[in-house]
Amino acid sequence: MEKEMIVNRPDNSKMYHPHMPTAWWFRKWSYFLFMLRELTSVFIAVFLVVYLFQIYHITQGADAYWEIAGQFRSGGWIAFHGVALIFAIYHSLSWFKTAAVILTPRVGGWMVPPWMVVALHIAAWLAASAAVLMLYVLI
Amino acid sequence: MKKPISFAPLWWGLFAGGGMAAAMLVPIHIALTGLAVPLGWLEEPLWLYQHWLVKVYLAGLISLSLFHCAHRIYHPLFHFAHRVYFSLPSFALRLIGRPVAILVYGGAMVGAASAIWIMTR
Amino acid sequence: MKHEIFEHDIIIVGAGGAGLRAAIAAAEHAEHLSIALISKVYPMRSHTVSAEGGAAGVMRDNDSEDTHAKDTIFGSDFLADQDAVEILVREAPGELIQLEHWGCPWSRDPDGRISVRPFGGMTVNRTVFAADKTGFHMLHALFQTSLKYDAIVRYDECFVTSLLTDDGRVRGVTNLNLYTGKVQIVMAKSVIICTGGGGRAFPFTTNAAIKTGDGMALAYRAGVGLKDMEFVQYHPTGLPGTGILITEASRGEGGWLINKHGHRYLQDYGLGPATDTPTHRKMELGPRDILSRCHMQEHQKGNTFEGPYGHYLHLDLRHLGEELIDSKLPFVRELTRNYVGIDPVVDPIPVRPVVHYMMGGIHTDTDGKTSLEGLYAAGECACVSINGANRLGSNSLTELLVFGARAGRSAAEFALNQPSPLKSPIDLLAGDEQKRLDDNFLKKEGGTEKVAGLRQEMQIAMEDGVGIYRNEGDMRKTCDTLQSLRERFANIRIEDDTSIFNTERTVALELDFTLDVAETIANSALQRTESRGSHNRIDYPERDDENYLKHSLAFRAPGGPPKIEHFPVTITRWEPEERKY
Amino acid sequence: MSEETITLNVTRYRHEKDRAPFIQSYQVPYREDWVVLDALNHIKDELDGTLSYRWSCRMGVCGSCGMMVNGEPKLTCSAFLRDYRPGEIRVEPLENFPVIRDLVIDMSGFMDKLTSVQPWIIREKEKPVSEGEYLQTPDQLDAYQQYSQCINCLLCYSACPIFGLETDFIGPAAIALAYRYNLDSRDEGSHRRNDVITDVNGVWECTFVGECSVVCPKHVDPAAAIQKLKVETVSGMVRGFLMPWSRK
Repeated sequence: MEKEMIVNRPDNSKMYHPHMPTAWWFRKWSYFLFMLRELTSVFIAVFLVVYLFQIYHITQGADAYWEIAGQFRSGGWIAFHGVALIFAIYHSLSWFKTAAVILTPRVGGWMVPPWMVVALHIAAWLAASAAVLMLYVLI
Repeated sequence: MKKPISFAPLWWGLFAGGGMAAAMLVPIHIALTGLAVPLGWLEEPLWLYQHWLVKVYLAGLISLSLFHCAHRIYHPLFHFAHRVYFSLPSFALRLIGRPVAILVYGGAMVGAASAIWIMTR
Repeated sequence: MKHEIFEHDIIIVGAGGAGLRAAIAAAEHAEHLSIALISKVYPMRSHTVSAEGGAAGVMRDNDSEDTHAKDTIFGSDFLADQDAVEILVREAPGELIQLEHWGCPWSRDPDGRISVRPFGGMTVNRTVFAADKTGFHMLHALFQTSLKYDAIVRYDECFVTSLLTDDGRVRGVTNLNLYTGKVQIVMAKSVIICTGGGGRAFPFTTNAAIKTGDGMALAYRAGVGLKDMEFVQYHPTGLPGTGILITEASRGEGGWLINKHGHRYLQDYGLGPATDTPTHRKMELGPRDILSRCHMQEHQKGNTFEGPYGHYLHLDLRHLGEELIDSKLPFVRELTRNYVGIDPVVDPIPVRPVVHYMMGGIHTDTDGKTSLEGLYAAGECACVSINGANRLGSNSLTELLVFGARAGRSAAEFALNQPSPLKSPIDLLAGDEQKRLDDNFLKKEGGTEKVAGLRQEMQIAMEDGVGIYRNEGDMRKTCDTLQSLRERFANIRIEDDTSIFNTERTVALELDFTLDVAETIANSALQRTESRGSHNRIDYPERDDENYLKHSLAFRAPGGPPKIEHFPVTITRWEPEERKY
Repeated sequence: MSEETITLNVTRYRHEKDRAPFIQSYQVPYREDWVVLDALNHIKDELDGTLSYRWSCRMGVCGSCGMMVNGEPKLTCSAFLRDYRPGEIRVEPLENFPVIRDLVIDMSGFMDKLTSVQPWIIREKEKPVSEGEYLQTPDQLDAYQQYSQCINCLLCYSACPIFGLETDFIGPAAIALAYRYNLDSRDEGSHRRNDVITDVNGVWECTFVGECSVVCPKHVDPAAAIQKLKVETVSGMVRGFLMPWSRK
């Protein structure tokens, strides 16, 4: 057992213990943005499950795919994907920003500035997106 | 005394990997599959899905991203929402935390498994 | 009422640099000693944190212990005890390296060795530093290292109100636990006081709010003499108004002092020639007492600027360039940007002399031992003395290491050879002390004197009487004012009657201590009819070795001003000579 | 000179008298060069001696005077009145901590956490002082220097919602300090520290809100320290899995 190194402590029962308010993430803009960032995962998860559902049908054959493809033309699904896309883009941008905090590469003695790390990520992102788009357009 | 092995780094590693994959690739897939195709601007290149490389790519992207989402849903959303809305003391949180974790990460595992199953059929 | 009683082998009052160093030294000296570290603030809040420039020690082949000793003694105007100085210079390098081993992030040369920089009054580059946050890094390294010793037990935020003495020796302390407002008794075989100085006796000071001379007053009240209290160091470069310190390292790195005509005025006072690059012991690298006096003379000549907080001169760092300022003096830039709204890269910094350090303090021998058996002291609150009449910059951080460690070891050795203290009459003592604190310092609505008002009157009296230049008439007036403030203090008004973290009470207790310290300063100064180091008398402008190559010692005399005695300075190898730079 | 004033709304709480904290308003003189701490000192000296708060160095290095100023954690010795004028200023104790009294919070929990991460140099074998210093190049110093600037003011804990919800979380400052020693070329104790900071209540609690680094008055980046520790732990685990022989 470790020895107690601090003799005097304030008495717990004689202090005021504050509580986090329910709506703490509305108190600061930065907290709200944080919660939005975490919320992106819900939209991405739903999209992934839907996409997996579509892929399942595609792998069953073209007929199976056409059977379910129609329902995704509904306004509801279009709206969902529109919102999901906005959230997904927000996820990408915020993710690159956080990545720049973790990845601090050095070239020789020179530290690559964070904005450049973000810029490199965005470049890679655009390239990857373009590559996927190519598959749809060219092939 | 030997400490029980912590799975936290594993979940976090999958979360981080999935986060990067999702950041790089999910927006374009939403834009294409969710918007461009239904709106009739483009067509789903169905035959491409038969290619093994595409299958590996999609299985990887979807499973990793699902782990990312599971982590983000479990940690902040679950964690905060429960603590705040029901004012649960931390021991109670720990108590229900485990089943919820099993549910969320388990869900991701089922998702990943089905992705792999679908692609390998 | 029952009072808590704790028992340890050693008590250390004050957890700044000296206290922490003493605690670690005691913990390493012998196993199974229990060491209580008591402080009115959390250790990392201690004022060591504000030291900026560095710590001196012989680190290089071009340097020698003799040169360091000579510089120190010369700078002290020959009032330092030379045996103590020899110990300081001998043990300094080891202490600095020890601190390096404990993780202190000293600034480094490209080859990985600890860097050294020039400092005022030193003939060689021998000041070890951690950018310009040396004290901050030293304090945190010491504190964090102290955490690994189980023997060190902390009493954080406890205000020591008195020493318990019995039969001619110290038995422990009474402790006001700020969280409860209750008096605790902490008993031990030896006690080390490491509470720092009392710069808050003055209006303009680099010192933090906590530096109220508590430990000096504790010892003084227990009958121990306070040595050389008349020697108060003004730092030539504080910010006007706040008194925030702009480190001497800014001059060590090449900064210039200029007056309102853009002239490097120090060359007019025999400190020239004015070279572009810093020269040891010349110009801006002269000792602090002389530089502060030059400022006052410039003021008399009308060569200073006038601002909302009085006269000031310029410290010019612009020619050093942004890169050097950011690497060696980042804190200076941070402070001036935050508190004066100027950037030293493009603007000169307004500076004036401000009270910085007390050379005097609790009279100890070279082991930190006082005249009261079992009582030790180290750091600024003690006077060994290595600083004499004027301290050289960067010797104080070294002093707290060397003599903190020595006091820790000797207090530990003393404790090992003592039987456990008797505690029978102690609970009664605790009751008495609680009654004194409650009667005199809690809810005194009948009182009429404001603590803050008395404090301000004291500070003004100190500045008027025992500032940079002194004379008999003004000093007498200050002594009288202090005497009457002491009387008026009995009639203070305190509105707060709660016990949990009652800072109205602690502020009053602090002023009670500071008044004692202020009285010893003014009365010691009055009796020294010569000028030496920081003690400069217009009516006695010359140094008088015949009569005053002596330490003064102030003892408490009930009901009146302190009684001042004298005893000779220890001289080993350096005969007094005229002090010229 | 006309006496311009500014209103300070200060949280008061005295356990012996008050059931809950309440706000007390004070009118203090407005000065261009005053900080919030100067205004509090004016209240204590001239208006109401019963107000309690911690302060000491008034130059931003002792770390005592952290409080919430208009909802933001600040060192009150470097928060200027002029930045809040002409509005009123709300001064509250640091958020997420129990309040001992008025503006004084309980930081003993932090002190325990600080001790738990073993913030001191750990060596397999100590080098005797007589053999001189450990050599450390300026680059090696630079690697950890930023993380050694923490003054333990606790603003980061006050900004961290995770700590607000989970008070057992070791938290930004303590983890950043552990990381500082891990990065120190003289240290050999990172595995011992990592046992603590990558355990429950350690880095995994953090969901990277990032506010700790935003509010830090000394530009330490605890958020980066925590994320980097996560990456290091994961890559260490992967390495251990792929190359079991490399494990200690």
